[in-house]
Amino acid sequence: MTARLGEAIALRVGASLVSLVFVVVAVFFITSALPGDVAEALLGQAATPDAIAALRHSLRLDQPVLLRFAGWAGGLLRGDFGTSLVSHQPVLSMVHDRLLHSLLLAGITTLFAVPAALLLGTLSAIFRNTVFDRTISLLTLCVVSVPEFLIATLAVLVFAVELHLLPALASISDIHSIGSFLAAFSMPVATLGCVIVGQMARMTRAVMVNVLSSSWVEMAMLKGVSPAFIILRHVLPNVIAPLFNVIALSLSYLLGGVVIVESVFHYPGIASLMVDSVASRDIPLVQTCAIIFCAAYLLLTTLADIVALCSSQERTRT
Amino acid sequence: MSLLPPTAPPPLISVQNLSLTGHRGRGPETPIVTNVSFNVAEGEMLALIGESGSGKTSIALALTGYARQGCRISGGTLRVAGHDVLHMNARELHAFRGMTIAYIAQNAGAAFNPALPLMEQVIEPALVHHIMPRKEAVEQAIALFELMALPSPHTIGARYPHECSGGQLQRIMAAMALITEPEVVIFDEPTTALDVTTQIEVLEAFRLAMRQCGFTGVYVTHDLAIVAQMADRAVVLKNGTVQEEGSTGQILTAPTQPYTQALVAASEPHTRNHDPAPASAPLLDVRDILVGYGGTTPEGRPVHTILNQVSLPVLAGETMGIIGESGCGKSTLIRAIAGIQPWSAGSMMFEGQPLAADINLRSPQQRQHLQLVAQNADLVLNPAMTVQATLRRVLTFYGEDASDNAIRHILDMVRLPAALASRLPTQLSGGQKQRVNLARALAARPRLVLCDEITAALDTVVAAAILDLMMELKRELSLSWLFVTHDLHALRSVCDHVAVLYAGHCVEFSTITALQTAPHHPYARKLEASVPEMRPDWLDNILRQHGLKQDKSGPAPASGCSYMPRCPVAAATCALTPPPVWQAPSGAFIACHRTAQELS
Amino acid sequence: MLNRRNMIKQGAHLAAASFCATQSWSGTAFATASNSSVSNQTGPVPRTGGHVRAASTTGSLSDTLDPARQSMATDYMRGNMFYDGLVTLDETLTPRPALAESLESTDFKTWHIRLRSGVCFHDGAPLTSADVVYSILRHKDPTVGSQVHYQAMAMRTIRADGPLDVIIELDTANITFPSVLGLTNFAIIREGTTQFDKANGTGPFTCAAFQPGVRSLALRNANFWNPGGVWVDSLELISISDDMARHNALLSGDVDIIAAVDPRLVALVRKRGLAVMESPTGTYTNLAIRQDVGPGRNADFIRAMKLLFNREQMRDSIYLGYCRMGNDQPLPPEHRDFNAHLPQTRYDPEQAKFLLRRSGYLNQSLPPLICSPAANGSVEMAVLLQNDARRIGLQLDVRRMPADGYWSQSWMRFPLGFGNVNPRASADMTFALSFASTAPWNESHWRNAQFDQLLVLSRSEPDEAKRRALYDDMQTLIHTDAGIAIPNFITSLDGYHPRIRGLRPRQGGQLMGYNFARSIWVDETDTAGGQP
Amino acid sequence: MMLSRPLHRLLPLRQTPVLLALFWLLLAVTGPLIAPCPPGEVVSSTVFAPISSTHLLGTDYLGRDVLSRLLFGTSSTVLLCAVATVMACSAGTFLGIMAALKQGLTDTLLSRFMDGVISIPSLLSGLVAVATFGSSVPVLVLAMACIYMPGSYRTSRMLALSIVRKDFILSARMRGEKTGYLVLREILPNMTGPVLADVGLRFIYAVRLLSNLSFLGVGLQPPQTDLGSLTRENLLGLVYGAPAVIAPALTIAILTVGLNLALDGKGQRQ
Repeated sequence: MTARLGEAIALRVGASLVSLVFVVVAVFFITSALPGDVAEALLGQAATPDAIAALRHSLRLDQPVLLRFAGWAGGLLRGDFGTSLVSHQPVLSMVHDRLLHSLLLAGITTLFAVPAALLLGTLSAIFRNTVFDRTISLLTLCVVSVPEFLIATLAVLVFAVELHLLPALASISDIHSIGSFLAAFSMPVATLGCVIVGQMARMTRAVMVNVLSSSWVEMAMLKGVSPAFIILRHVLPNVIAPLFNVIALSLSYLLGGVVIVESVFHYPGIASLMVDSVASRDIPLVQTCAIIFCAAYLLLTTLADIVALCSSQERTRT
Repeated sequence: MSLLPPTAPPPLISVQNLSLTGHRGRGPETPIVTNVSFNVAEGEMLALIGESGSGKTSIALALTGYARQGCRISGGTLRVAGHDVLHMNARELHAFRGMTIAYIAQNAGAAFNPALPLMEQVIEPALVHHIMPRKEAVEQAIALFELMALPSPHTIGARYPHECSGGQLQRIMAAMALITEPEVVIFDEPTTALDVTTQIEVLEAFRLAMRQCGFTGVYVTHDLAIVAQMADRAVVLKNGTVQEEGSTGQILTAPTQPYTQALVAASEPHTRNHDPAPASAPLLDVRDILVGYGGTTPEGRPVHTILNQVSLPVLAGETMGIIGESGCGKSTLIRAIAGIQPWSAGSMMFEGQPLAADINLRSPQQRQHLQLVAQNADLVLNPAMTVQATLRRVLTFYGEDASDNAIRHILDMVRLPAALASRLPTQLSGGQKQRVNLARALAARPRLVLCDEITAALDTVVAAAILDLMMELKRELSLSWLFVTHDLHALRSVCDHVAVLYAGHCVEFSTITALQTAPHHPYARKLEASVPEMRPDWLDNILRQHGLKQDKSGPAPASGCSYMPRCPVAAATCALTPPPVWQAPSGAFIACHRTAQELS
Repeated sequence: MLNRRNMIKQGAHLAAASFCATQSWSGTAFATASNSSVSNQTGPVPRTGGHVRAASTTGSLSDTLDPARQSMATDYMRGNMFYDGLVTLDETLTPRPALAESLESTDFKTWHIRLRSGVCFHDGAPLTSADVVYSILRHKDPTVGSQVHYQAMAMRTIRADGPLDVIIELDTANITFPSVLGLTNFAIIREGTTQFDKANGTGPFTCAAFQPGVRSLALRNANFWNPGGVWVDSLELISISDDMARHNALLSGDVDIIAAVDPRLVALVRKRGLAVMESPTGTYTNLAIRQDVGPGRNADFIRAMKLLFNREQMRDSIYLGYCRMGNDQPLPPEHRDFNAHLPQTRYDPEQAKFLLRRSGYLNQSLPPLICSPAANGSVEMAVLLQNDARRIGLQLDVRRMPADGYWSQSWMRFPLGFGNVNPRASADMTFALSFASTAPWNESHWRNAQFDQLLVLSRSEPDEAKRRALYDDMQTLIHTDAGIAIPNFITSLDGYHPRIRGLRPRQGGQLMGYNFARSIWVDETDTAGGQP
Repeated sequence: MMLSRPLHRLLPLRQTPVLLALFWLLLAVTGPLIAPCPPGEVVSSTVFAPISSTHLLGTDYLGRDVLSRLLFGTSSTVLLCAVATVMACSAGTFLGIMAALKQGLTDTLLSRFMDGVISIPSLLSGLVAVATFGSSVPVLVLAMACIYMPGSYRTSRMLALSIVRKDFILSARMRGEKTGYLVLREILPNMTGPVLADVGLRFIYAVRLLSNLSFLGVGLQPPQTDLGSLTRENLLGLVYGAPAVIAPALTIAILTVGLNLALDGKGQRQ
């Protein structure tokens, strides 16, 4: 049984690696196909044809695409992600801090958003088709549909500009205490929370409704088990796998999809690094970022699938 | 309404003018149960008899103060063991449920939490009501497991639900209900989903528990034979109203209401197959089919076999029956014939032509002439397609006339009114769905129809009507049927030939007439004996005959007879060599080491 | 037309005069120039100390500490904190000595530079001529990717002539050469520097932290050579590209200074007790109509397009009045070489329609109008122009391009496209880089021999009045002939907390020509929030 | 009878969602016609003007009429996003069901491919697509469709996996039905509810992506505009509480929330 599980997990991981390879190759050629290159981007308004040609040559951009891909992929296999064409620093060292910042923001958001979403979703499922459920549904939809830059800006206007309660920027360098940490992160986290809680709560509700209508939940009620206890003891172990999937999908958004929150709060995360690197056509950096996003997404969904595999392994009659 | 003698103690359960209402989807509120009243005296077992939709389960649940999502208790009074159930607050209800009243659900496989070990769930009622400490509860549970004659009572609690069989789960659920020593236990069709051979074990366990624990019970069922064994009194329900109430004996032997009479009549076994098929060439000839999974051994056989060299001829115009318990391979056989289950050895001939294993390799004609009617009409009918859309597609696909007239004709064939044509499956009753399911197969103008447990999910009366229909169609269309079932009554009433399947082996093959006379394979005999009868002393007799036995089970020998572990007449040779097939004087073919004399 | 003989004669005459001029430049203006911004100030005396946080607009990965590659406002500001040039440009863009003590030439072709002595880099090494030679020569290396490669290529040789003397020989005479050296990109770095993760300059601040696209932290350089040239202890510079977020940061007090206040928020910022500095600069967003392809080959079409610009409306709706009217030539009204006698081009749709009909383009499909958020205000201009064109029956398609890659991919490549030009160090540079026939960034691909000749003449004309006359003629030529429509000159608006003192407008660009770091000081006594 | 059935199938939505969709489509088509002013016309020297009788929703950051721009913006947002969403969801749903039906290699390859596409942040894909192929309405629609197809694929594959195991699929397969019929006629009608709910969510995402693309300068070409960019370009007006920023944001909310609630309701009824 465990051997079969191991095999299934290995298959799943292998499948994810296939996706990753696909993305690595696709991203390289797509970014190579982008009009313009780093030489033009660097010189900007000051570009003259001979200056561009010389710079291009010095950056080895005049080599054929396949040759460049071979060189880059070879480096990748050795664990070398290359050097930024703009700053001439190793890409990994540039990504390192930004990734940590992003993970921090994503982590804190998760810490608040996941319990909130699970709670909302579960409550909606318990009180399904009641006024409470409809209200939550309406509110979450509203929050999802309003553009996040509006939410973020409104929050800043109210809490930073009018009330002077919180700083308008979430500058990492200004954090020296727990207090300043909370102050700096509260608004970005709240904004991101708004974006993902709605979606997560809706999916949680769907999962919960499904489980709550199962006959063993009814049985537990008929045994005299209180609703809170039913949720905690009976329902939770059964919804871990689907909920993990819900969470995984939301989390992968938290890494790559938060450009706007990063820019509004001046938070140095990896999403803005990626947009920046696209703008400056810093291909090695773009590729590394893409690989990170892709790997994070695949890691999370694979993890979710493995959790599902393990728990379904436990359940299915074999 | 029973009038209690003035000296009688007050009833433990008193239901007065109970009404339940519910929504269907977002539709308007409609009554489910209206004005139901009955009493249950202490120590008494009351049967709630009714078909699906009669509201019997809703009433049973209402006794615990519970109504399902979308339903509510709209009126009446409910008193259970001194509690006014309808006026308890949430806290009181939690203390009441599982403590004063316990519930045993129909499908134990679904009623256990798949993610928790069984012991955790069994002792939960004792723990949440703070009756006893955990250690004591575990001991109590083990004692109950023993009472329920469960195998390895000390360790079975550590298993997860999927690691136990349905019969075991049903008994474990009874243990879970009894652990708090409740005053009232509700049995909601606890054996409906079980094989007859398992059912008898569960019934035995229940009977024993009733004697030992002395609770008051409500037994919900549609099976009159079970009512005869378990209940003292019975209430017959139809469409949420009480039809008749009386002692079990009176209800079963002298029903006064037409509905009850119809129920009793439908439960009586009788033959429907009045025109035995003439001897003819086989329409379908199954030869030595071997189906397995899990890769192949060096000898080229599957590691695990489901069907082991099964041979089966189906004659033109006859009804061939296959019987066996769940897991015996009867559905696999049907699927193999239908071309959706690959086989690793053996062959099939249909209409004189070889039949490919893969449906995609069969000729269109073969596909058309061989139709499958699966067990669950809910799954077979596309919920998004109306009846006529379903039928029209089949007709157009096979190039038949697909006019409204043709559809009306087919519906007429299965005795459905043409008005149903525009309905969706969800708007049909269970019997109607099964008829549409049949119609879908008939629309292809088949020669042979494979029926996989088509009456299993239906109420007795409805199932009887479907069987009648089958026989009428057989006569009208000179169809052949291959009828798979675990219901011996149904088998007897419609089949010309019968094959008894056990663990992938065909242990007996005989004509229906031969089935009435000895000798028989020991398993066939066990099947025969397990079918509940309407006699009230049937269960007692069986109990008296061989006492309460634990599940006899064990690994089947690698070579030799697969029934050996359970066989009451097994001998040493049975474990070593495969049983020979011999023909009994009655004409039946039997695969057993014992001789005809020994088995008679 | 001047003949060759006259030219030589005049040249000889001018050479002597210019020597005097140069002398006077290096002699008289010298003492007060270095801290002119402070000495001219009235009010409280500057004091040392304080931490200031400033937010600029643009910031990206391409942020660099390499002076050669700096191309964005944030880069310039940062460069000016850590580095010095040989020359600096004051509020009227007049060159003033910085690291150079004197800058002399007799023929305006060979320039002799004497360096200030006793100047040290942040790492303690003294400034020598070798550093200057290295700093300037590297701009000629194409692999460096210098923003002033073109200007550097005009320097034939750069060589040391002793430890503190450098001689630069130009290809051709250029009397405005000191202004060229005033460009931020020509900042002096330590000889041999190739890594720019830390800044090692001679500037008023040392670099304590630098993260591209995020922030930099500057600490006051205790050993700065100009004692009156820096006041605040530390200065953090961040870049917030989101407009609303930048304003909010100022309004909430997260930062003390922001660049580029939106005209729509000036009133609000002031209402909140914060200050907005209005700096008239020569920045403009223009429509360039290529004169070598498409409709731009027709002079009537160009004239019509210029007339189609509703300058007043653009002033009021895009800039809310925070701009000055442009007259299709590149010098703003406050420029010392501005030609005030040119008639102002005004919105005249009827005349435009007439010209368009005459040119035959009225009912023809025209190439799209290329604009981009990269060129400040160009999208709005394009939309307004499109609407006005629609009214006279001219169908104009607007094509907005992404900001990234606009300058390399789109600018100057389409028949009708918008550009955005920051103030150049001198009128000469403006003409030479954007309007001469050989100019690399001649947006309209305008070829005018007379203009080229005037440019050459002006470069060796030592007499200021005569040079101005030449410049006037050149502006007239651009105004009438070039395919450039310049509707407005944009007034830079910078917001700051009133406790920040020392900010004064400069023509060189936003935040004192990107050089605010040296002038600001913190007035801790000012808590009232009044106007400085 | 022959006619009424397919028509009913074609319009699986009943009452509210249909009416709502029709309302927005109608607005999308007639909006530009009933707009009081051209979208690029500066009508007032006051920017961010409040609500007044001459300009019902005030003026925007350039002094243009907000109501007119809103009508134009609604039109393009609804049409563009609707087309993109419909394209994404029809392709994604078809492929998803097909993968569930075919299993094996088809499923694996498709799923790996989709997983790869989905893992690239949508804004980046949009940027790259537009940067490579230029900004035009077809490119935008196609890019958005490609970006949201994998999500729809994932959802419908999951939904279809439970349906393909049902016996009615088996019997259709035994009959020898083609894939197209199985996907469109047998499976799809059984998941319209969840699929429609998914369409609603994806519509929200599309509206959002369009506005983000517009802001990054690769969206619709002026004078065309969309609701998201209207909100964004007038964001500064937020400090004045200008209707220029509130009106488009509200319109987005009403549009997307209404549509989703209606589609959800449909899903629950199923």
